[in-house]
Amino acid sequence: MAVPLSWYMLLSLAVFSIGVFGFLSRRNIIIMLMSIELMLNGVNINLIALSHYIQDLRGQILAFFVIAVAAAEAAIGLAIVIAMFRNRATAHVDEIKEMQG
Amino acid sequence: MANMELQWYHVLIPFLPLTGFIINILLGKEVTRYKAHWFAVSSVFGSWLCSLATLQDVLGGKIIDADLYTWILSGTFKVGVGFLIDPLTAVMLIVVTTCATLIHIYAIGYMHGDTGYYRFFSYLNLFTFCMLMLVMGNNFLQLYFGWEGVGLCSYFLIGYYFNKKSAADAGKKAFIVNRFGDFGFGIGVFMVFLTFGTLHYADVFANVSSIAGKTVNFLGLNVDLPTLIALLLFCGAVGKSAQIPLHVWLPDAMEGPTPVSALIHAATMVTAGVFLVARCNPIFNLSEIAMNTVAIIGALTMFFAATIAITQNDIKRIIAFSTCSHLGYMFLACGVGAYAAGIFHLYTHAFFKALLFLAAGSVIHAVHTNNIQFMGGLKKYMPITYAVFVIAGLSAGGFPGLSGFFSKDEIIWSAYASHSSVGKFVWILALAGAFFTPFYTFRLIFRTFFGEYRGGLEAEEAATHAHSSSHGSGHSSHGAGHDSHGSGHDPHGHDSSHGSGHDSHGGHGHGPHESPYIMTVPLMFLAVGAIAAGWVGIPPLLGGGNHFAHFLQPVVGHPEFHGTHAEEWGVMILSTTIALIGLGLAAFMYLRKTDLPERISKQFSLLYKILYNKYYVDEFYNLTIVQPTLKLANKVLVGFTDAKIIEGIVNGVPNLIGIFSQKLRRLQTGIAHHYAIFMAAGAVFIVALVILLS
Amino acid sequence: MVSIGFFIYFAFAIVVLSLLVVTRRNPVHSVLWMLLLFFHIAGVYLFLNAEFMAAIQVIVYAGGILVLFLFVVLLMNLREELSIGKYTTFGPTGFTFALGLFVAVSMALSSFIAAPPGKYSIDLIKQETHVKALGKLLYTEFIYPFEIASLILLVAMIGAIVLAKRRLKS
Amino acid sequence: MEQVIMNNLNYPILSTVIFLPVLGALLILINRRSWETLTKWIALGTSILTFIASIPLFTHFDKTTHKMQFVERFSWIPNWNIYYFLGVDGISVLFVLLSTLCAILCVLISWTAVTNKIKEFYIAILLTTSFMIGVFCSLDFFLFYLFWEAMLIPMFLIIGVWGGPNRIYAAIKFFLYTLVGSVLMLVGIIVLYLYSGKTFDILTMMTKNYPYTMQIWLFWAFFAAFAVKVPMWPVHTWLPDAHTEAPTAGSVILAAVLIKMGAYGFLRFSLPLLPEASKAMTPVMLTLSVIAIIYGAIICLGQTDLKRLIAYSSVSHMGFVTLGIFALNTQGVEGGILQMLNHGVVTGALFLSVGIVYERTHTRLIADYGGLATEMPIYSSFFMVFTLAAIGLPATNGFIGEFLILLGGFAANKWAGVLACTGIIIGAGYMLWLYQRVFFMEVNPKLHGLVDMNVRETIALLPMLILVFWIGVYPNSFLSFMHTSVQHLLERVNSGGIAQEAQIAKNIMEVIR
Repeated sequence: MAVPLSWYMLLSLAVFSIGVFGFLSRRNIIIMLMSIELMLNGVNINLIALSHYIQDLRGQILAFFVIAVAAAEAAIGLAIVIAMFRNRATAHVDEIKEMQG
Repeated sequence: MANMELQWYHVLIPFLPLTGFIINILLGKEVTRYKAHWFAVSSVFGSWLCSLATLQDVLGGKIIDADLYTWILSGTFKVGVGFLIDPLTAVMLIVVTTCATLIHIYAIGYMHGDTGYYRFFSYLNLFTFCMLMLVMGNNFLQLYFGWEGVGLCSYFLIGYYFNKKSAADAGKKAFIVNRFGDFGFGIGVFMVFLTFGTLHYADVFANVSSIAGKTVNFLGLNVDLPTLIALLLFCGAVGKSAQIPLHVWLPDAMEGPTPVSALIHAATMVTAGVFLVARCNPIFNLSEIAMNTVAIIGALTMFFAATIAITQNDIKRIIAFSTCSHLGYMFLACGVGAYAAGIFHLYTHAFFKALLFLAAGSVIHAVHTNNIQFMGGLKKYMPITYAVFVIAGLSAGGFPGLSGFFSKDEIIWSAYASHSSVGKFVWILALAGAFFTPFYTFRLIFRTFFGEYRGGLEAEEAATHAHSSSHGSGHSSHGAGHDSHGSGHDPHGHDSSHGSGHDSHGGHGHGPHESPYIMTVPLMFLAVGAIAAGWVGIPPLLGGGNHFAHFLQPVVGHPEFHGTHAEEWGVMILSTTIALIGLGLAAFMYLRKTDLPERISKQFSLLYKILYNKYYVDEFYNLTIVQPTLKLANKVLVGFTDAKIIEGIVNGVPNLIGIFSQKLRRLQTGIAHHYAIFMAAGAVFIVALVILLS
Repeated sequence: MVSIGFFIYFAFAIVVLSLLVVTRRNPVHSVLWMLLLFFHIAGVYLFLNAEFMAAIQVIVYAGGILVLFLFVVLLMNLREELSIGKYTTFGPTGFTFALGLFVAVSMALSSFIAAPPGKYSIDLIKQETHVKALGKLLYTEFIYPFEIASLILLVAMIGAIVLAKRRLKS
Repeated sequence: MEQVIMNNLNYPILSTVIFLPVLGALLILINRRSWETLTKWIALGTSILTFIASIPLFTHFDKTTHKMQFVERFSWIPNWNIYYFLGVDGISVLFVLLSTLCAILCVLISWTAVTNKIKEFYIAILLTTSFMIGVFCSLDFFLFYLFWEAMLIPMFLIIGVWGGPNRIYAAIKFFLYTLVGSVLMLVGIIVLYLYSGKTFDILTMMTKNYPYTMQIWLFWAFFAAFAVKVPMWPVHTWLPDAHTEAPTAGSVILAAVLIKMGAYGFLRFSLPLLPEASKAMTPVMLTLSVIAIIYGAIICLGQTDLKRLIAYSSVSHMGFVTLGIFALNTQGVEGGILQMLNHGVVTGALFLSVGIVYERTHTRLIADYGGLATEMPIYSSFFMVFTLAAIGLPATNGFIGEFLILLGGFAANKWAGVLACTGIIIGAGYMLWLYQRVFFMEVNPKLHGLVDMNVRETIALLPMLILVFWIGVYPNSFLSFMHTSVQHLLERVNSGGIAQEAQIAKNIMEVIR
C-alpha cells in the first residue's frame, strides 16, 4: 500500500509552517535565513511528491530551479549578513531600522 | 464695354515699385545708399507711364478682369491674384501713381542726407505697390492684401524715426486702430464668401440682387443680410479712412516724415476706405440703413474734425484734421448715393491735400518746427511755397474755379438733392464744413506766412524751456504733455540742416530760406493739379459736361436727383458764399484783429479746451479699452488665473499627494519583522479567502 | 506497509528536526540539526523515485549551502547570542500566523484534485533512468529558464563577492 | 492593402530619414570628447543629410491620392500583431520636412551657444529629431506610442541639462504634464486594440466603427495626451516654463515641431477614429480654442520676458490651429494644418532670433532691450518679418493660415469666428508692442556695440524667411499636398452625415435663408 499524496502534502505544509514560524519569530538573521531554506524545502517536498503522483517530471524541474534560487539567495543573504555584521556588529534584525520612513 | 486680355504694362504697374522696393531693401545699405532714389523714382515713374497707357485702354471702353495665378485654393474656396481694371480703378491708378511720383521726387530733397535714406524710399515703394494692388485687385482678398499692406507701410513710415518713442507709439497706434476696423472688414469678407461662395468682385456683384431683403442669423440676431455685409465692410473703411470713431490714429500719424503724410495720410491710403465703399456700391445700394450710416458717419467726422482743426497749432495736425474732414465729405457723398462725386472729391483732394502737406513740409524744412505759433512772415522768405500753399488752400476751401470747388459743390448739391431727411441733415453739416475748411486753412496760412517771423525752432525751444503758458486756456496735465508732444519738431530738421550745410539759425538775422528746386518743382506740378484737375468734372450747369461722372457711371451708376437748375444755382452760391465768409473771418481774425482769437479762446475756455484736446477721444479710449486690457493681462490673467488657479491646481495635486505620502510613510517602520508579519497575514488572508470562496 | 512505516518515521523526524532548527538558541546547533534534516528530506525524495533530486539535495544543500551557513555563524559573536532572548516580541504573533496558515491550508487539502497523469510514469523513468529523463527535459523544453538560472547564480556569485568584500580605504 | 501605396522609391526613404540622425548620434558617441568641432560638424552634416534625404518626400509625393505613401511594413512582434509600419499622407508629409529642416537650424543656432557637454547635447538633438519624424510617420499605434514617449527623454534632458536657471522645475513640469496625458492615451490605445480585433494598425482601426459612448471616453483619453501637447487652454502652463528655461534649440524644437504633435494627433487619430465623438465634442473644442486664442493673446500683454511672451503667443496661435481642425470643414482643417506649419516656421524663427540676441546680451527681459534696430539692423529686419508673419499680415504665411482657419471657423460657428478675430487685434497689439520695446526708441546704453548677425546666424534664419514668403505668396505648393487627404478625412468624419461640399452649400443656404 502506497503512501497517500495528502500525507506528503501535510508533511510539506508542516515544514513550511515551521519555516514561517521561525522566520516570523526569531531575531537572529541567520536563523531567519535558515527558516527560509526550510520553507523552500517544504515546497520542494510538495513539488516532488506531486511530480511523482501525477507522473510529470516538470515538478522536479521546478524543484531543481528552486534549489538553484535557494543557493543564490543563501549566498546573497549571507553576504548581506556579513556586510551588516561588519558595519553594525550585530546579527539581530530588530536592532536595525535604517529603512524607517 | 469690351473685355480685354491682361497686358504686360498692366502687370508692371504694381510690380515696378515692388522691384524698386526689393532692390533698395536688399542693396540699399551697401550699394545704392544715397542713390536709392534712382530706383525708387524711376520705378514709380514707370508705373505712372503704364497707368497712362491703362487709362488709354479704359477710355477706349475696355475692361480688364484677369487672374495672374491662383493664390489660395482650399475646397470651394478659391481666390486668385488678379486685376480688375475699370474706370474706377483707372482713376485711382492715376491718382496714386501721379501723387506717388511727385512725392517721391519731393522726398529726394526733403530726406536728403538722412541716415535711413534707402529705407525711406524702399518703404515708399512698397507702399506704392500695396496701394496699387489694393486698387487693382479683382477680389476682396486681394483688396484685403493691399489694405493690410498699406497699413503696414504706414506703420513703418509713421515710425520712421523709430528712436523717438512718440513716433514708435504713433505707428503702433495706427496699426492697431486699423486692426479694429479690419476686424469688421475681415468678418465682412467671410460673410461675403459664405453668402456668395466666392470673393471675386464680378461674381459677387452679378449675384448681389439675390440677397436683397434676405435676413440672416448673426450671433443670435436676425439682421438684414445686405445691411450686415455693407456695415461690416464699412468698418474697415472707417478704420482706414480715419472716420469717427476710429479717427484717432491719423493726427498721431503726423509723426512720420512729411512726404509720408502727403502720400499716405492725405492722397492715397486714407482714401482706400472711400474706394472700398465705391467699389462695393452694389452691396451698399441694397441697404438704406448702411447708406445712411455711411452718410452720417462721414458728415459727423467732417464736422468734428473741422472744429478740432481750428484750434490746433501743429501745422501738420491741422492738415491731418482737414484730411479727416474731407474724407468725411467723400463718405457723405457715397452715403447719399453720389459715388461719382465722392470719387471726384477723392481725386481733387489728392492733389490739393498732397500739395498742402508738401508745402507744409517745405515750411517745416525751413523753420524746423511744426508749431505755427513760431512761424509767421514766411511769405517773403519762401515765395514759391507761399504761392502754392495759397493755391492749395483756395482749392481746399472751395474757391470757385479751382479743383476743390467743383468736387465739393457736387457733393453738397448731391446731399441737398437726395431729398431724404438724412440727406438734409448731412447737407447742413456739409455747409458748416464749407465754412470751417477755408477758415482753418487760411488761419494756418495767415499764421504761417503773414506777420512777423516768430523765431522757428529756437523760439520754440526757449518757450518750452521757460514753460510759458503759450495757450490761453489753463493747462490740464494732459494738455501740457500734449503741447510738447504736438509741437515736437520733425527730427529730420536737425539731420538735414547739418547734412545740407545751410546756416539755418533763424531769428538771428538769417531768415528761413526757400526749399531747393527738387522740392518746389513737384509742388508746382501739384499746384497745377490743384487748380485744373477738377476741370474734368465741371457740371453741365456751368457749361461743362461732367465727364468724370460719365466716365465712372458704368461702375458706380448715377443717382437720380430731383432738383431744378435754380435750386442748383442756389446751393452753389450759398456754399460759395459760406466759404468766402469763412475765408474772410479768418482774414479778419488773423490779419486785422490778431488779439481776437486769444480773447475768444478765453471767453469760451471750456469749448476751446474740448476742441483743443480733440474731444478727449484718445483719453476715453485709453481709459475704457487700453488700460482695462492691460490691467486684465497683468492683474487677472498673469497674476491670478495662470499663477493662482491653473498653476494652483497643477501644483496642488502633487502637493496633496506629497502630504498624503507623508502620512503614509509612517507605515514603513524599517523593522523587518513588521514587513514579514504583514506578508504572512496577507498570505493567510488570501488562503482563507480562497477557501471561503470555493 | 513497510513504505508507510518508513514514511511515518521520516515524516516524524523531519517535523521534529525542523522544530529543533528553528528553536535552538545556538545557531551552530541549528545548522547541525538542519544537516540531519536535509538527509531525511533526501530520504523522502528517494521514496518518490527522485534519486537525482535526492542527490542534489545532499550535495547542494548539505554540502554547499549549509557549509556556507556554518562559516558565517562562525564569524559571529556567539557569546552575546547566547545571553539574550532568541525570539523577538513578535514570537506569539508569528506562531499564530504559522498555525493559522497550517490550519487553513490543511483544510484546503481536502478539496485538492490532482491533474490527470502525465506521460512520465514510473516505468518510463525506470526504463530511461531518472537523470536522463530529467536532463532531456531540462535541456530541451527548459533550456532558456535553465540558462537564466545559471545567470542568476552568476549574478548571485558576483553580488555576494561585492557585498562581502571589505571596502578598500582609498 | 488597398489603403496604401507601396513605396515607389526603390529604397526605404522613411526609415532612412528616421534613422540617419540616430546614426549621426552614434558617430558623435564614439567621437572623442575633446574634438568638439568635429562633433558639431557631424551633427550639422547629419542633419543636412537627413534634410536632403527627406526632399524626395516633397518631390515624389503623389498629391492625387489620400492613401498612405512611401509605406514600409514589416512584422515586428507577431504575438501582439505589432508591425513596423511607416507611411505618410498629405497631412503628415509636411511635418516630416519641417522636422528635418528644424534639426539643421537647431544645430546651427547652438554652434556657439552650447558650451558644456557638447557631445551629449548634439546627441540629444539628433535623437529628438529622429523620434519626432518617427511620430509623424508611424502607422502602427504601438510604434507611434513608442516614438511619442521616447521623444520626451531627449527633450527632458535638453531642458533639464542645458536650460536656464530654473531648468529642473521646468523640465520636470514638462515631463509630468506630457506623461500624464500620454498614459491616458495608452489606455485609449489598448482599448482600441482590444475593440478593433487585436490590431495596432491605424488604417485598419479606421475602418471599424466604435460604439458612441466608448468613442466619447476614448476621445477624452486622447484629448488628455494631445491637448497637453498642443497645448490647449487650460493645460498650457507647462509651455511658458519649458520655453523660457529651454536652450534656444530646445525652444525651437518645442515650438516648431513638438507642440504640433498634439494637433497632428487630433487629425490623425481623434477625428478619423472617433468621428461621432469628435463631432459631438466640437462645441467644447471650439470654446476651448477660442479661449486659448483670446486668453493667450491678452496674457502676452502682461509679459516681461521675451521668450515667455512668445511662448504664450504660441498658446494663442495653437488655439487657431485647434479652432481650424474642429471647424471640421475643408478650409478650417487645411488652414489648421497650414497654420501648424506656419507656426512652426514663425515661432521657431522667433525663438531662433531671441536665441541670437540672448547669446549676446544674456538677458531675456524686455526692459533690458530698446533701440536694437539701430544696433542690429539686419537682425531687426528679420525679426520684423517674423513679427509680421506672427500677426498674420497678408503675403506672409501667417495670413493664409489664419484666414483659412477663421473662414472655416466662421462657417462652422459664427461666434467662434468673430471671437477668434479679436485675437488677431490683440495679436497685433502685443507683437508690435514687443517689437517697439525691443527694437525701437532710444538705444539702451547696455546694448551699445552689439554686433549684427553673422553668416551662420543669417543662414539659420534665411530658410524661415523664405518659407514665410513662399507660403504667403504661393501657398498652393503646400496646400495642394493636403487637399485629397483632408477631403478623405472629412468624408470619414462626416460619413453618414453630410458630405463636405454639401455642408458648405448648406451653410451658404443657411446664410441666405
